[in-house]
This record gives sequence, C-alpha cells and structure tokens, in this order.
Amino acid sequence: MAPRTTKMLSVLTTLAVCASLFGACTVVKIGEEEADEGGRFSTWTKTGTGFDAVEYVEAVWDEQIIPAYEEMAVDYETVMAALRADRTAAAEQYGRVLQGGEPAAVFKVRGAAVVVEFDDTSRNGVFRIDLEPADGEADATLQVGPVLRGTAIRDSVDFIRFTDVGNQLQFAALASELNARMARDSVEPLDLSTIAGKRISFLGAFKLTEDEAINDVVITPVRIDLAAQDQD
Amino acid sequence: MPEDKQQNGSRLIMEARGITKVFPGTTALQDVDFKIYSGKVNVLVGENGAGKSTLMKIIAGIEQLTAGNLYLYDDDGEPEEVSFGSTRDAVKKGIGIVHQELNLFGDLDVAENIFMNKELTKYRSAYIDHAGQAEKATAVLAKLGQRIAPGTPVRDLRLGQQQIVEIAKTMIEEPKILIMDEPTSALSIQEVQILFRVIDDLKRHGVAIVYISHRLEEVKVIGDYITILRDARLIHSSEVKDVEMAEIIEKMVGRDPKKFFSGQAHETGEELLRVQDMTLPRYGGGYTLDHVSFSVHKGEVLGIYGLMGAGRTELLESLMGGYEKAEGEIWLDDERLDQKDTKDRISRGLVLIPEERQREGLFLNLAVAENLTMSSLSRYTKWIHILKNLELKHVLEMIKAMSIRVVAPSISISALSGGNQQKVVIGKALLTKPKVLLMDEPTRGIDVGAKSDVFQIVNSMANEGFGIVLVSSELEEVWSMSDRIIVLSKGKITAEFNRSEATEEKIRKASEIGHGIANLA
Amino acid sequence: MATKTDSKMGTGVSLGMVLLKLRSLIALLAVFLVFAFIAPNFLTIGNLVSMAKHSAIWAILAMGMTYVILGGGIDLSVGSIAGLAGMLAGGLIVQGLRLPMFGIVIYFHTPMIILIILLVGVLLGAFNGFLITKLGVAPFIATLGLLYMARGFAMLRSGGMTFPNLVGDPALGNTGFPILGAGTFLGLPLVVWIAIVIAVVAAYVSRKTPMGRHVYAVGGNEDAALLTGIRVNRVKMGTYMFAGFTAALTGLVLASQLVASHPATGESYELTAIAAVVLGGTSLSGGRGSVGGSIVGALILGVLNDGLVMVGVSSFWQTAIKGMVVVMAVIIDQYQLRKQNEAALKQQTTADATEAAVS
Amino acid sequence: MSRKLIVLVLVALLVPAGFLFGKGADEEASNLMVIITPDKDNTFFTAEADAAKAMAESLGYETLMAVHGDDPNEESDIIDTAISRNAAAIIIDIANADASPNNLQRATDAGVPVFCMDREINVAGIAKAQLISDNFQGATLGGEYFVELMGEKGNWVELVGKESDTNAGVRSQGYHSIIDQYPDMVMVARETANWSQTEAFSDIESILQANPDINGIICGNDTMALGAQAAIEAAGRDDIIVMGFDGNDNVLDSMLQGKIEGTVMQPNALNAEMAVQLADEYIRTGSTGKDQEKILNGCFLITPDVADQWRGFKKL
Repeated sequence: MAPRTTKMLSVLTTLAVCASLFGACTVVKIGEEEADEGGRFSTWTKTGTGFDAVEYVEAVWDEQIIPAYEEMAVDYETVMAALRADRTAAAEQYGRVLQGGEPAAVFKVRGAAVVVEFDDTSRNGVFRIDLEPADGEADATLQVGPVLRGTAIRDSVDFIRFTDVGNQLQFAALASELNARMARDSVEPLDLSTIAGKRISFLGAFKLTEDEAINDVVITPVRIDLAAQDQD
Repeated sequence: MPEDKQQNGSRLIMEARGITKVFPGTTALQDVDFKIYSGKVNVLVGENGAGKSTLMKIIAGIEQLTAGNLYLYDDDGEPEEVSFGSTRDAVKKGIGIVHQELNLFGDLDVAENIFMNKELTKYRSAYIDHAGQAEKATAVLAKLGQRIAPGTPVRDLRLGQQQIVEIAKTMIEEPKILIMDEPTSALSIQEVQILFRVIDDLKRHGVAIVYISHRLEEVKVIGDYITILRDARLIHSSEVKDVEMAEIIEKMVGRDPKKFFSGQAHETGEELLRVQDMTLPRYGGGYTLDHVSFSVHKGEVLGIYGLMGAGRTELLESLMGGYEKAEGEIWLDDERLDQKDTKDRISRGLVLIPEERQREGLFLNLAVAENLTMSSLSRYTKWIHILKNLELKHVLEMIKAMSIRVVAPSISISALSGGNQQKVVIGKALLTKPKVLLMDEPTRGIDVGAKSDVFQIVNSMANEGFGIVLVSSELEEVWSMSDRIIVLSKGKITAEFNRSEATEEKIRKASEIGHGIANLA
Repeated sequence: MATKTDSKMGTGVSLGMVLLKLRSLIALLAVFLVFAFIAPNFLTIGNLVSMAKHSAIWAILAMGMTYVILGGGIDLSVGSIAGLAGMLAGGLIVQGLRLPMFGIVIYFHTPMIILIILLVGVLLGAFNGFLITKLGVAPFIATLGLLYMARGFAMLRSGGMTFPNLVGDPALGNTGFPILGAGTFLGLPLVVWIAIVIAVVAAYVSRKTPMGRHVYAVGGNEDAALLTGIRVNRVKMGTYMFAGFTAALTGLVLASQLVASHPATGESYELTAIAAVVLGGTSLSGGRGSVGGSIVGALILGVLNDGLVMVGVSSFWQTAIKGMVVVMAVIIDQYQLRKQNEAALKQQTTADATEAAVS
Repeated sequence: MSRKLIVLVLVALLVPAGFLFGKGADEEASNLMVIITPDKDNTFFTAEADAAKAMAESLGYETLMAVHGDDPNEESDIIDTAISRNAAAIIIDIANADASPNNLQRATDAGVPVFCMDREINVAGIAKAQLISDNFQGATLGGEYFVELMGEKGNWVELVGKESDTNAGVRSQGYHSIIDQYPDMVMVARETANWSQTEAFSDIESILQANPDINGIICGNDTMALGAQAAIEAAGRDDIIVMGFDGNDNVLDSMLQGKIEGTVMQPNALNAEMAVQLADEYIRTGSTGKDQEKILNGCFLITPDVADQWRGFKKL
C-alpha cells in the first residue's frame, strides 16, 4: 500500500474515532449529576439505605422513645435490688436482653434524687445523685457530658433494629444522636454551676453485661427534670 | 622412540595416545595420537569439526576423554600418566590455554581480568593487592609488547588488545605448555608480529606451544611440528619443513584444493554504487571515516584492505545506515539514499554480510530457513501473511545454490558448522535481491574448504552482475579476489589499485600510511 | 545409530523428543486427570466452564507477556496496568469525565469506555516501550517503575476506595458493563471467547507474519536484527503495547466480573503471567517459545488453582505447589533444550559424515 | 507430522479420559460447608476459620477451607469453585464490602446459601445471615479506654489499617468519634500501616524521630500494635501508651508483661460458630430462625487485669 494512502486512512480513522467519541457519550452539566463526594474510605461507609440519624431521632424521640420510657421505666432501686438478688431473673423481668454476642441486658429506669455533686474532672461529666429518700450519700451516677458514652438509649427499645438501619456506622451514629438529643433537651437548660443540692427526677437507661459490677453502673438519662420547687 | 624424546635440542614433554572422544551421537576424536615438544611450536590444523578444539579441550582438562591416555614427561624423560578432571588439574600441571573466543569481563579492568580467580592477596586473602597486581600485569603486558594501562576497563580496548590480555592471563601462570586456539584471528599485522615475537621468546624459555590456526601461511612461518586432523582422525604428523603447503591443504580437506584462491577477473559493467565524501566523526575529535569516496560497478569485486581500526567495518555499517552521525552522499543505481535506515537501504538493494557472524548475522534461536528469509520476508508476504510454501521454495533453492550442508531447513542454525553458518548469512543477504553486496571478513574463522566455497560464491555472484565490496584483513584474499582494491588507513583512502597493478608490498605500504609502523618491527 | 532418522523428511525425531516437546500439554493432562480423580464434581460442566473462565484471564495476560518475553524483554507492570484500567473504567462509569473548565461531566457509553481503557493500556505499554527503546532504560527497571506508578495512580483515582456497583445508569446510557465479565455466548463465558480470539490472532501473528518472525529475531539477537533491516525499536514498542493492551483488557474483565473496581486489582498478576509463560516453555532470555505454550501454561495454573481449592489443600501448600511446578517446568525446559540441541547436532553431523563419505 | 498427531491425540484424550476415570457429579444434596476467610498468616482469621471448621464438623458437615487474601477476584474464583463443588453452604469473611456482593449474589443465584461472618455487606437479601463484629462499638470502647489512660490529654498517633479495607475506616471513625470530643487530645500523626507489623514498626520509628513527645499510639489492629510497641522499645521509651484491636494472643501476652496497655477483643470465634449454626439451621429447616439478617455482636475491652482470661479469641 502506498504510504500516502496509509496516512490518509489513519487520519480518517482518527477523525472517525473522535467523532464517535462525541456521539457515544452523555454530557451532563456539573452540579446536575448526583453528588459524589469521594470519602476517604470505601463508599460502603456512605451508601446503603440512605438512613439519616438526625431525621430519624427527630421523628421518634417525642413520639415513641419518651412514651416508651414513661410507660415502662421501673424504679431504679427496685431494679438494683432485683439485680443483686438474681441477675438473670432481674434481666428477664425488668430488662431487655440483647440478641447475640455477649450476654447483656438494658434496663429502663426512673427515679428522683438530690444532686450531690457535678463531677466534671473528666469530660465524661457525671452527676452523683442521692436517691430519695435522701441520706446525703451519693448512691447512683448519671452521665451528663459533654462526652456521653455508650449505646444504652438505642439498645433499650425494641423498635430500633440494626437490620433496618443499614450498617454499623449508621447504627452507631444513631446511638450518638440519641445521646445528643437528650443532652440538648435535658442537660443544656440546666445551670450546672448551681446544680449541686438540687432535686431532680429522671428517666434513663443502663446496660449491664455479665461481668460488670452492679454498683459501677452509669445511667444514661433520657430526660432530667428539676423538681418544681428548685426551678428558678 | 628415543629420538622422539630428544630431538633438535627439545624434548617430548607431553603425549596423547589413542585419544577417543565420543559425544552423544557423534565421535569427535577417533584414536588420535599427538606429541608436544618443549621449546617448539606444535601446530594442529584441520577443517572445522575435524576435532582440533576437542583435542585441545581434553589436554586442557575442559573435556574428559572417552578412551586413551595422557602422559607428561619429566626432565628425565620418564612418562607419568595423568588425567585431568578439570582445568584446575591441568593448570597445576603447567598447561595453559588461550581460547579462540574471548573470555573477558568487559567491565573489569585489565589487571583484574589477568588475575581473575588467582588474585594476589594480602592479609590472609582478606584484601586484593591491587598495586601488586597492576605491577605484575604491566610487566607481563610489556613482555607482550603492549603498553596498556592495567587499570583500563577491558571494554575500552580494541579487539586485538583484548586478545593480548587473554594471552597475558595465561602467561601469568608461567605454563610449560601453552595452547593457543586461533590467537591471530582478531589481530592486526603489527599485533600478529608482536605475538610471534612473544612465541619466539617463550620457545627460548622452553615452553611448548600448541598452535591452532586456519592461516596456513602462519603455520609455515612459525610452526615446528605439524599435526593434521580430518574427520576425527589423525591424518599426518611430521616436522613442518618436511611438508608442502599444497600437501597440507590436501590432507586437511581430503580433496584437491585446486582453486583455493580462485582469483579471476570479472567483466564489469556500468556504475552501481557511488559513495561521495563519507564522513564519520570520532568521539573526541577527528574522523573515523575521513571523506571516503569510491564507486562499485556491475560485476565488480571491490576489495577494501586496511589494518584494524582503519575504519573498514565502520564504512560498511555507515553505508547500511547504521550510524546516525555518518554523513555523505550514497548513490545506488542513480538513486540517492537519504534515509539512515537499514531496512530502507536493504529494500533499495544494499546488503551487508557482517563481520561477527554469530553476534551480528545469525539468530541462533531460529531454524536455518527462518534465518535465511529474515531479511527478505516481505517477498513472501501477502498482506500480513507469510506464504510458507513460497518461502520454503526460496529457502530450498538458496540451500542448493549455496551448497549449504543441512539435513533440513527446519533444523536449528546452531547445529551447523561455522562455514555453513556463514553460507546461511550470505544466503540471507542474497535473498533480499541486492544490487550491491557488502562483505565484511566473509571468511573469518571458517575452514579452508568453506573458504573456497565462499570465494566461489563471490566469483559467481560477480559474474551474475552483482557489485561486491569485499573487506578483509587477509591480504592474499583481497589481493586475489578483487578486481580493484582500495586501501584504508586511519579512515582515509590511501591508495587504489587495479588488479593488474596491485602487489602485496604496495598494498601493505598503503595500509600503514599514518601508522608509524616502522618502529614496531 | 540407535535411533532411527527419517532423513527424507528431515524431521525424524524420537518419540521421547516429541513427548518432551509436548511436556506442558502432558503436564496439563496429568494435572487434569489427577484432579478428576481426587476432586469431587471436578468434571461437571459448570466447573469446567468456571475453570476455563479463570484460566482465560491468565491466558490473556500471558499472551501479552509472551510477546514481550519473546522479544527479549520483560513487563512487570501488567498487573498494575490492569488495576489502573479497572479503576479508570470504574471512575468513568460512576463519576464520568469531569471537565470543570467547560462545566460539564461526560458520561461515555460502555463500548466507548472499553475502547478508551484499551487505548490507555496501549499507551501505557507505549510508555514502557519509549523508556526502553528511546531512553535505554532496562526493561526490568522501566516496567518496575510503571508497576509502582500505575498502582499509585490506581489508588489515587479513588483515594484507595472501591467503585461499587458498576451497572451504570440507563439515563446516562452507560449500562451493560457487567456483560463483559458475566455474559455468555454459546454457553461459554464471553471472557473465554475473548481469550480465544486473542489467542488465534496472537498465534497467527507470531507464526505466520513477518511481525511475529521479527519478534523472535529481536529476542534472539538484537544486533543481528538491526543489521538484518528489522526495525528493532518498533518491534519492541509493539510488544509492550500489546502487553499493555492485554493488561487493560484483563483489568476491564476483572472489574466487570466483580461489577466493582478496587485499586488492588491485579496485584502480583505480572508474576502469574510470567509463570504461565515460563510453564509454556518460553525462554526468559527471549527468542524461544510460543503463544500456544503460554496458553497451556495458563490452563495448568488455572486448573491447579481451582483444583487445589476444590480438594481443600491448605493455602500455604497451594502457593508452594505452584512454585514447585514452575521450577520443575524450567528444569525440564532446560533438559529439553539440551536434548534438542544434541539431537540437531547429531542429525547434522550424521548427515555431514554421510555426505563426506559419498563425495 | 507425528508431533501434530500426538497433540491431537492428547487433546482428544483429555476430556473423555477425565470423564471416564473421574468422579461424576454429586447429584444428591451435598454435606459440604465451604469456609472462606481472608488470610492464614493472621491468628485472628485462623481462629475464626478454626472455630467455624470445628463447629461445622461437630454438626456433621464436611468442610472445605479456602482463603481469598483480601482479593475479591480470588474470592470470585473460590466461590465459583464452591458452586462447582455443589456446596451446601458458604461461610465467608468477605474480601471487600463493595466488590464482594456480586460474588455472593452468584452463589445465591446458584442456590448455595451464603452466611457472612465478621465483615458485613451493605446489600440486604444476598446473605441468609450476617454475623457482624461491631467494630465501631469496639473502637469506641478502645477509644474511651485510651482517653482514660491518657488522662484526657496529650499527643497521640493513630495507625490505620489498609485504606481499602472497610474495617480500617470503621475502626478509625470509632476512635475519632470518642477521642475528638476531648480538645486536649492532640493527634500529631496518622499513618497507614496496612495492617502490617513491619510497616507499623518503621512508621513509628520515623514518627518518634519527628515527634519525640508523643504519649500514646492507638492502632487499627493488634499486629500494628506489636510493631509500634517494638519501635517504642527499640527507641528506649516506656512512657507511651499503646492500644491494639482484635485481641490476639501475642498482644495479650504483651499486656501481661505491661508492654501494651489495652486491646479490644472481637467476638470472631463466636461469630464463626453462630454463622455455622445458623447455616445448619437453614439447611435443615429452610430458615435461620432469626428475624434479622444482620446480627451485631459486640466487642469487649481487654485491660491487663483480664488479659489472662482470654486465649485464641475465646474466653477461657
């Protein structure tokens, strides 16, 4: 084949390929395509069921969670007494036994108490409370933050199920949001500097695993109310 | 027998009796006797494949014999039977060998090569004594008439110098028997002269030289005893002076060597190739080719003679477009060749038969047929498909035309002897349907029989109207084969002769212009 | 002479020699039979098809590698190129080609994406070829460089994450990518057909065209090739471009099979490809070997891989066994080469002797 | 010519000979569980594989063990093989959360039920059950303990696992969800050490050069913790707190010697056993008996006090 023909052919081929390049594609304006912000890790961490923890908590907090506690929470002292007598029986009677993994149960409790002290040496700040009838000695702990630990609120109700939520990150985000919602509703309005000595009532949850000492439990509150006479 | 052992002031130092060496499927040596005398040059000749190299390898401990005995004689002439399991055993008994192929490490320097595996050491072998090695290397090289700095990397030396280093490597062992396998094939005339002087010197010191060569003229010059092998058998053994050249050739080849150098004039026609002002700059100034101009006619054999480094090979490779920096006009059949591209030059009708056959001409991994057609594949190709039958037809024709001795075209090229391999290289070139054939040392390292075949081919090609450029460092070859001879020296054309006016002296003189060769003699 | 020689045909060789030459095929047969005996369900159609599918990927990669090795080179970058190809394809499907200066995103249709990626593979091969032929970098070094570069870019493309669910979007017209890996034609996976097509072309080119002959010549003796008028650099460039092409194709197939592309795709595949080539009797020093051999080599590795898993051999042993097989293959290869040379020499010397006797 | 003939004969022999001599396909329901884990040179996965195998054999199943080396393509090949073997169930610790679902889908489509353990896939309905280690919860446990040991302040370094691995990301986010709430905790370096002991060693060596005043290192797994610990020891330091994750025996020993301060135990043996039990349940009854596909198993914080109560990822 003459070199000239070959050259012509290759030029034509290139043109044809270029032309088909424009034909065989779809052009979309930037901003109209689905946003895809490259995460640091696998897309797995953000795809999934499209679950939004904030939205979900907003929807269930007042409608389902608080009512559930108001309805089912048991007096803290009663639960503790039952636990000291027989952990398994107490878990069956008052707690929600968790499926899978380590034997554990979550208890929904209520109580009224005097705040003995607000201990903020750790950022996981706690109220040491003296339950009614008051004897001046702290006999329970209520975590109030700013750092809040654990998933007790999330795990305390039947209607929040892992499978519905998607993956463990979203499930964890849900737990954090539940804790944060409590802090916004119940801890932020309090004047922590003057809280010591005031009377409160609370709804809350705690999780107890097989090995944990019963006396070490920290209650994650769901709601804290100042007693009427102590309100400013 | 007694006179054998004490002859002309020398004595029998080693003897091989009834040596037989069988390789799988082939017998390389059959009941061969060989005597080596001290202080003499013991020449061993024979065609390729006659068994010379095998015999030498057995004596040097590289190969082990199948049957037969080796004896070394002590000063009193008492024989001692020896057997060598390895080269080390042979070296211990004072036997050294200089191989035909260079066994050097290009990146190591001269001294390191000379003392390879026998390094001078200090502190209980903890440290190589470089200074001591350099000193001794300089001494041994001086003895060989070479002023090569011991620290020079071998890669930077000319081929001839490398050969000298190879010899120096053996000399350092101070051998009693020194085997030289074609030591002059890469050497220039001066270097050959130096080597001969060295050999004379060694002889005076009582060293026995075993000398293998294709150059029968050398044999006559330096040889004392001659042994001729043919087809694995001993044919002849005598003193050199008792045998004529023609006789030697006949015994080697086993047939009448009537037209060995079949010099004949050819009818020449119009100009085929014209080269004008070919220049090739040299690294660091000057020219490797200095405005070389010449022409070749139809049916003409143009001989180019020159010493090592005259620029012969560079000239041919520049013609083939092998050097990017080469400048000059090349006209072939009134067409100017512009592209510096070997493929283009070949398609226009120039073709080169390179100097180093195995390194530059052959594909040892491929079959004879594939080697033959490698340059001319486009002739048997339709679109992109090779027409195997057409290819085979041409291959068979060429095998016949070149009388290549091969069982089948599909056999590996590596199984062929040197001469037949060379014919394949030539055949490959001819299959490109060239107009001008550039032949660089076409007879180098092939035996007498094959040589005469090659010359016949050259003649018949000239008669067919090819233009032939024949480069050779063997004066007789150039002289007897060429219609016209140009002489190159230091990149310049220093003389041009017609067949009728050329003589050996004139050619040699022209080749030494600019060389200051006088002080070497 | 103990062995008969068919001097007329000139190809008379002992049965032993032929068997030796066909050693990889025999090895394949042996491996196949052994697993047929000891692995349950080995001979079901499903398993044969799935083994063919797995081997096909090795075979595709090995064919590109065969050309490079025949031409006297080596390509260590194919695994990384496969990885990069997969990531680029994944990116084009999921994110399209963003052109912020024009304010648009281009989503190519799937056949176009495949073409682009194959072209990228060829260009990466050409980059290797450029380094090796023009800049004189040793093949081992040049391709080692690209091994790291391509893998790095594959990671960078997504910041280390995986492009999931490469099914495309009908609205963008880029659906259909999974067909490449999962599609079948006449009961055989598409991948197998692709491998067959490439094998036919590669074998044809290597045996029946000047191009193929030139590859052998360059691998056998580069200096001679130059003086013979072969455009050595072009030939080498071609082999690396073909290797790049097969690597990109492998990357596409792997991504398509998973319907996802992850940046570690093809890690150490270059070594498997080299192993397949060596198993098939191709000499690493170049100039000797065949495409067919490499395919058999890939099949041996494929059958071995799946068979060992089926039998439940410990993964440590699997690795060790594969290594032993490769080493064994090279030992036999060397033995065969020696025998073959001896046989050729013997034939030739016998013929020479006969002729000498006649004349 | 003879060569071509022999090639033909060999090829012609290949398939029929196999069919003739080989074992035919198992038509009846198989009794084989294929157990696929990521790696065999990591005790964590060995324990997982061993636990699954032991449970399966105790339930009367044959087992076939395979590893995919975190390579989804290798995983794909193994699953094809498992399908070919006509497995009764596949128990798998997947290679890649994004790339594996398609592989598992193929098995499900071929009628082989799949049960995931340890790592989870995001797509519901492919696996019959997923027994998942709650890595996030584990990481928060580890993070809380780390903060406590550090006294809620100081300079710390994070060693992250292979970036392409989901769990590396999950654990890292778990750590940060806790530690980032403490403003006095300052992260001075964050390096990827690819789960590797040697990479962790060299990373920490260079970090110690640049930042001698670090107080704590928290690692995405135990092998990296061991590497970090070795680097600290090599630098002659003993004032740096090291936390791991997984609970492998070497780390537990190091904790008993006071070299590593804590780790988080993954319930992977438990996951593996439960996965096999559910598979068995499914094979026998056609249902796992659980109302959820995903079952989250929590991790345990291991402090030096309790380090001697665990071995082989199980409580003694």
